[in-house]
Amino acid sequence: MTRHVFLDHQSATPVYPEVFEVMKPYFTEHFGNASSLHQHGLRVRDALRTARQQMAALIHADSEEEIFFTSDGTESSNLAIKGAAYANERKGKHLVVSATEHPSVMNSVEFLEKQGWTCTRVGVTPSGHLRLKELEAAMTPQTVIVAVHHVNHDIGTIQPMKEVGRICAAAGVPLYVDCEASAGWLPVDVKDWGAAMVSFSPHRFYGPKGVGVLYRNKRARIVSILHGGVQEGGRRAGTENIPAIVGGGKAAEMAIGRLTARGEHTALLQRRLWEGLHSRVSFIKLNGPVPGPERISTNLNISTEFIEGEGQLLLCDLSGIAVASGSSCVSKSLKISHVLGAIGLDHALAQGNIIMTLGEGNTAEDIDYVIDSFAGIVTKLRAMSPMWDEFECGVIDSVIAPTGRGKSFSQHAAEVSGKASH
Amino acid sequence: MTRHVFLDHQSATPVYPEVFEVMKPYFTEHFGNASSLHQHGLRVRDALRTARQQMAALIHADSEEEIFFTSDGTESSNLAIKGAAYANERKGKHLVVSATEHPSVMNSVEFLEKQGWTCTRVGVTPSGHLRLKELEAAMTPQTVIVAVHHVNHDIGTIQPMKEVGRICAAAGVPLYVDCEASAGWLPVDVKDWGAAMVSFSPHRFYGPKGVGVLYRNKRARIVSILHGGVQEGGRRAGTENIPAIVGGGKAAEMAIGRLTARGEHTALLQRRLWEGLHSRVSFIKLNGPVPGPERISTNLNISTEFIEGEGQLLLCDLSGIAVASGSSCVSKSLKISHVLGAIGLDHALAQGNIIMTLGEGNTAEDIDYVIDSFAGIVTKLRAMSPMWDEFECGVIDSVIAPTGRGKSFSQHAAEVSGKASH
Amino acid sequence: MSETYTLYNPTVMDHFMNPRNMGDLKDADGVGEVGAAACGDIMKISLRIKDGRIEDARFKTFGCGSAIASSSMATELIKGRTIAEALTFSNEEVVHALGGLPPVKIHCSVLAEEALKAALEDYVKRHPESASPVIVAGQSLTA
Amino acid sequence: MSETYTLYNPTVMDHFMNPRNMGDLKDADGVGEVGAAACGDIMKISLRIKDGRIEDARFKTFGCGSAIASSSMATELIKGRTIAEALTFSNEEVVHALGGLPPVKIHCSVLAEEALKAALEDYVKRHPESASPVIVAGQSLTA
Ligand SMILES: Cc1ncc(COP(=O)(O)O)c(C=O)c1O
Ligand SMILES: Cc1ncc(COP(=O)(O)O)c(C=O)c1O
Repeated sequence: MTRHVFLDHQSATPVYPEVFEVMKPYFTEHFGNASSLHQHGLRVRDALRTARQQMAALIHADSEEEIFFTSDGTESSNLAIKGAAYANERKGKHLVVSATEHPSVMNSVEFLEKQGWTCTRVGVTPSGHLRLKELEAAMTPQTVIVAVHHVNHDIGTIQPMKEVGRICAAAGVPLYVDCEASAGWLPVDVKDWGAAMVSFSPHRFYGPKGVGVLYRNKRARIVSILHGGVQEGGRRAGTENIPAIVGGGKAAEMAIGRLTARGEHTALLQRRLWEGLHSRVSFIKLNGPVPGPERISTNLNISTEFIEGEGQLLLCDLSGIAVASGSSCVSKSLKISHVLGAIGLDHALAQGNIIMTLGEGNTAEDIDYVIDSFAGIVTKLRAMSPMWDEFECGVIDSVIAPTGRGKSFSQHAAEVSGKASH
Repeated sequence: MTRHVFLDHQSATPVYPEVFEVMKPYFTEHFGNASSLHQHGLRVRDALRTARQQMAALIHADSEEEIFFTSDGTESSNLAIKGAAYANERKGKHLVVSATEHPSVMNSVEFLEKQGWTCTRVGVTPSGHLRLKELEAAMTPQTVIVAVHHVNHDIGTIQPMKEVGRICAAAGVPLYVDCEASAGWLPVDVKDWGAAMVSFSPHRFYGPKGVGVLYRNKRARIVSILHGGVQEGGRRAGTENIPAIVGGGKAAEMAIGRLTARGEHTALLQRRLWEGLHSRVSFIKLNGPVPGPERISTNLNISTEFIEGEGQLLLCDLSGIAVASGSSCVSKSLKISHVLGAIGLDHALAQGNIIMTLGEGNTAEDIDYVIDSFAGIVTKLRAMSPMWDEFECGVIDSVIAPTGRGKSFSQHAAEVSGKASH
Repeated sequence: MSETYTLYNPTVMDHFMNPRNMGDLKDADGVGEVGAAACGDIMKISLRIKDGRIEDARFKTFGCGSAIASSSMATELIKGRTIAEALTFSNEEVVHALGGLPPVKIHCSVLAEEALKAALEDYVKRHPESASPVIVAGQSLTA
Repeated sequence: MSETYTLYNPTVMDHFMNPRNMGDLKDADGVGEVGAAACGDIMKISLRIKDGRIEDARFKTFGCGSAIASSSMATELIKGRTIAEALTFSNEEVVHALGGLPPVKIHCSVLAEEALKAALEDYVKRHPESASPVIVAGQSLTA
C-alpha cells in the first residue's frame, strides 16, 4: 500500500511551506510580546497589523480594526454568541440560531440557556437549508443575536447569506456568521451580507493551528469573555500567538489569490468522486445538496446502507485514505452528528455515515483509488453485517431504495435492542 | 550601539532551537487534528500524550490525565476561576483571591461579581507577601475556590505555598495557584502544596506562544468555559494547537533539567544588577523582597524617584535594553499596576517604575552595560524633570530618602493638577 | 508515513481486520441477535451445541471496530465451553482477552456477552431439556 | 536588529530624544506648572515676554515620551507669538505638528496647552497692564 489520500480537509490542512516560512522568524528571533513597548514588542505589533489587514481583505472588511484574534474557531463562536448576549442583556435575552450550527455555537447557547437566556433553533430542509420563513418568525424584540453559519461543516450546504442578512436587517437584529467551513474556499463578504460578526480559522485553509479570527463590525456590541489584560482592544485578553497570527495572515493572503482555482479543482474532483462512488456502490446516498451552487465543492457526505461508519473509516485508513464520519460510534458522546439529526436522516443511514473533504493536494488518480478502495471496503463490511443478510432475506428493507419487503432498520433495531434507536 | 540586552523575560522568551526543532514536523507534515480517528489524527494524539506527560513531570503531577491544554495563561486562569465557580455554585458563591493576582484572575473575579458572586481580596504586606491570618479569616462555608499565585509577575514575591495550601486544606477549600511567573524557573510541586489547580505557560520558559496549561487534581470540580466539541476530556473545546503543545512539552522537559542552573545564573546577575544600580543611581528603591529566598531570582522591580517610567523604558530601548514598567503611562488604562497599589507604593514611585527580568541569555557584561546606561538615562531624565529641580530647591521632598524639607510629591501633584493623584 | 498508528491496540486491530468466526452457522442450535440502544450496533451470534458443549460459534456484526473485534473474540473464547460455563461468561473476559478497550467502547463487549446469552437462551428455548444443568449452575435464564 | 521600531512617529521620537527648549528661564516673565490627574504627569513652562510677544519659552516635564515631546513642540510653536495669539493656542496644534499621537496620549498635548495657559496667566497676574489686549482678543483669563 503506497498511496495516501487525505480526504479530511474539514478537520485539518497542512501548513503551506510559504506560510511556515513567514512564521519561522517569530519563534526564535522576533519573539516579543505585542504588549511590550520596546523593539521586540513593537516589531511584532507591526506584524500583527499586517495580519489583521490580510484577514480583513479575505472577508472584505473595511478596516483591520474590525479584526480580533482568538485561539480558534471555537473561541470565536463562544465570543460572538456569549459576547453579544452579555453585552446586550438590557435589550433582551433571546437568541436565534440555525439547527445545524457547529457545537461551538450550540453549546454556547445551551450554556446561556442555563443562565436564563432563551433560544429559538430554526429548522432546516432535508438538504440542510435554513427555513427562512421560520427564521423571520423566530425574531422577537428581545432577540440580541442571530447565528447562521455560511457553510455546514458536515453536509456542505451553503446558506443563502444575502437573504439571511436581509431578514436580520429588517428585524434590526445583528447577524453572526460562522465561516469556519467556508473561508479560504468560498468568497466571504461581510458587507454584502450585512454581517455584524464573522468568524473563521486559518487552520482550515493551509494556515497554522492556534489562531481564530473574529470580525466585528464597529457598530456591533460585544464584551470580552476571557478576562485579563487589554490585548486585542480589550476584547480578548492574553498574550497574542504571534507566529500563528502571522502565518494565518499569509494563509489568508494566499487564499485570496487561489480561491477560484481551489473551487474549480475541488468541484471537478467532487463530481468524479460522487459519480464514481454512486456507480460502484449500491445503496449509497449523498447527504446535503447535490454538487453545484448550493454545496461547497470540497465536501461529500455519504451514507452507505447496512454498515456502520467507524468500520468504514478504519478500513479506509488502513488503505491510506483519511476520512471522517458523523456516526455515533465515532463520536465520543455516542451520538450521531446533530446535523444528520436535523436534516431528518434515518438512523440507519446516520450510522453508516462517512464525510470526505477535498483539498488542493488531491488528484483525479487519488479519487479513482478511493472509489476502488471504498467499493471493496463496503463489500467486506457488508459480508460481516447481519443487516445486509437480513435485507437480502427480506427481513428488513432498504431506506435508500425501498423494495416494499420487510420492516425498517429502526424497527428492527428497536426490537433487538429492546429500546427505540435514537 | 551594538549591545542588545533583553531584560523582559517576564513578557516573552525566545523559543529554544531544540524546542522549535521538535515543533517543526507538526506544521506541514504531521498536521492532523487530534480528534480524527485516522493516521493523521492518531499520530498527533500520541504527541499530545507525550506533551501531557512532560507538563505533568514539571509540576510533579501524578498523571498526565490531570493536564489540560488551553491557549494561554489568561485562559487557564479564567478556566480555573470561572470553571470552579460555575461547577460549585450549589456549595456557594464566594471566592477568595490575593490582592496581587494577575489581571486574568482579578478580572475573572470581577466578571463573576457582576453575576452575583462575592469575593474577598486578601491583602499583602509591603513586600508583597499574603497576609495569612487574613486568608484564614476570609474563608466561609460558601467559599468555592482560593486563588493565590506562586510568584508575583511584577515584584517577584514568592508566596509561602505550603502554608497557603495547609490553610486551604484545613478550611476544605480547593486552592488554585497561578504559576505563570514561576514555572520553568522555580520548582512547582502540586502535591506538596495540595493544590487543586495550577496553571502555567511554556512561552514563559523558552517554549512557544499559543498554549497554556491547567493542571486539575482529579478531585477538583470544574466545568468548561469555552463550549463546543469534546476535546480535552470535554473541558476545553476547540482544535488543539498541536505544534505549540509539542513544543511546550519539550520546553517543560528542558526546564526540568535546567531549573537549578537557571536559578543560580539569574541569582548572580540579579544581585550584580541591583547592587550596581543601587550604588550608581541615587533615590532608587527596590520593590518587593530583597534578592534571596523570598524573591524569584529573575525579577527586579525598581522605582527611580523624580522621573517617570515610560521615558526610562524608551531610552533603555534606544540603548538596546528591553525592559517593562508598571507606570500608568505605560499601561493602556492609564492606571499604575494594581500590584504596586496593593503594596502601598507611593504614587510618585509607582510612576517611576521599571521592571527588569533576567533570563538564561543574559551575561555579567550585559548587566554592567545596563547599569551604566541606566545611570545615564536617569541623569538625562532628571535634567528634564521639574520634580528633580523642585526637590533640589527643597520644594518637594524625597520619598525614598526624606530630607525633612518640602512637601510630598503627592501633595505637590495634587496642587498642580487640582486633583488628588491616584 | 513510516509508522502505523492505530485507534485500538494490536489485538483489537487484528480481530477487527481478520475477524475469527465471521459468518452464520447453517442449522445453528441457537441464534441470538441483540442491539445496543446506545449507539445502534447490532450483533448476531450463532452457536452449534452438542452434548451441552459449544462446538462452534459464528458472529455477524453491524458496528464499529471494537464491536467487530469483541464479537470475534467472544466467539473464539466461547468455543468448547459447556452451556453452564458459557452462562457465566462475562464481557470482562472479552475486554481482558482483547488487552483492553477504550472506556467509551466497553459497551461493545457487553453487547457480545448479550448476544451470546441471547443465543444460549434461544438454544434453551428450543431444547428445554438442557435447562437443568443451567439451574445446577445456579443460574436462571428466564429470570 | 537592523530596523528600528518606535512607539511614536519619527517627529514625536525626535522631540522626545532631542527636546527643544528644555530647561528653565532665568527671570521668566511667566511660569506655569500643571499636572494631569489621569496619569501623574507634571509639566512646567516658563516664558520670556517682551512687548506683548513671547520671546522665549522653556519646559520641564515629568512624564512619558509623548508628554516630553508635546511640551517640546508646544514651546517651539509658541515662540514669537503675541499673548493674544498664544491665548488661542490649542492642543490640537501640538498633535498636528507632531504628526499625531496615540489616542490614549492625547491628554499629554492637553497638558502642554494647560501649562502654557498657566504661564500666561502667571504673566498677566504679574503684569495687570497687559490684560487689555487680552480682552481685545475676546478672551478672559480670569473666567
Ligand atoms: C502571573 C500571571 N498570570 C497569568 C498571566 C496571563 O498569561 P498569558 O499572557 O499567557 O495569557 C500572566 C501574564 O503576564 C502572568 O504574569
Ligand atoms: C463550522 C465550524 N465552526 C466552528 C468550528 C470550531 O473551530 P475550531 O476547531 O477551530 O475550534 C468548527 C470546527 O470543526 C466548524 O466546522
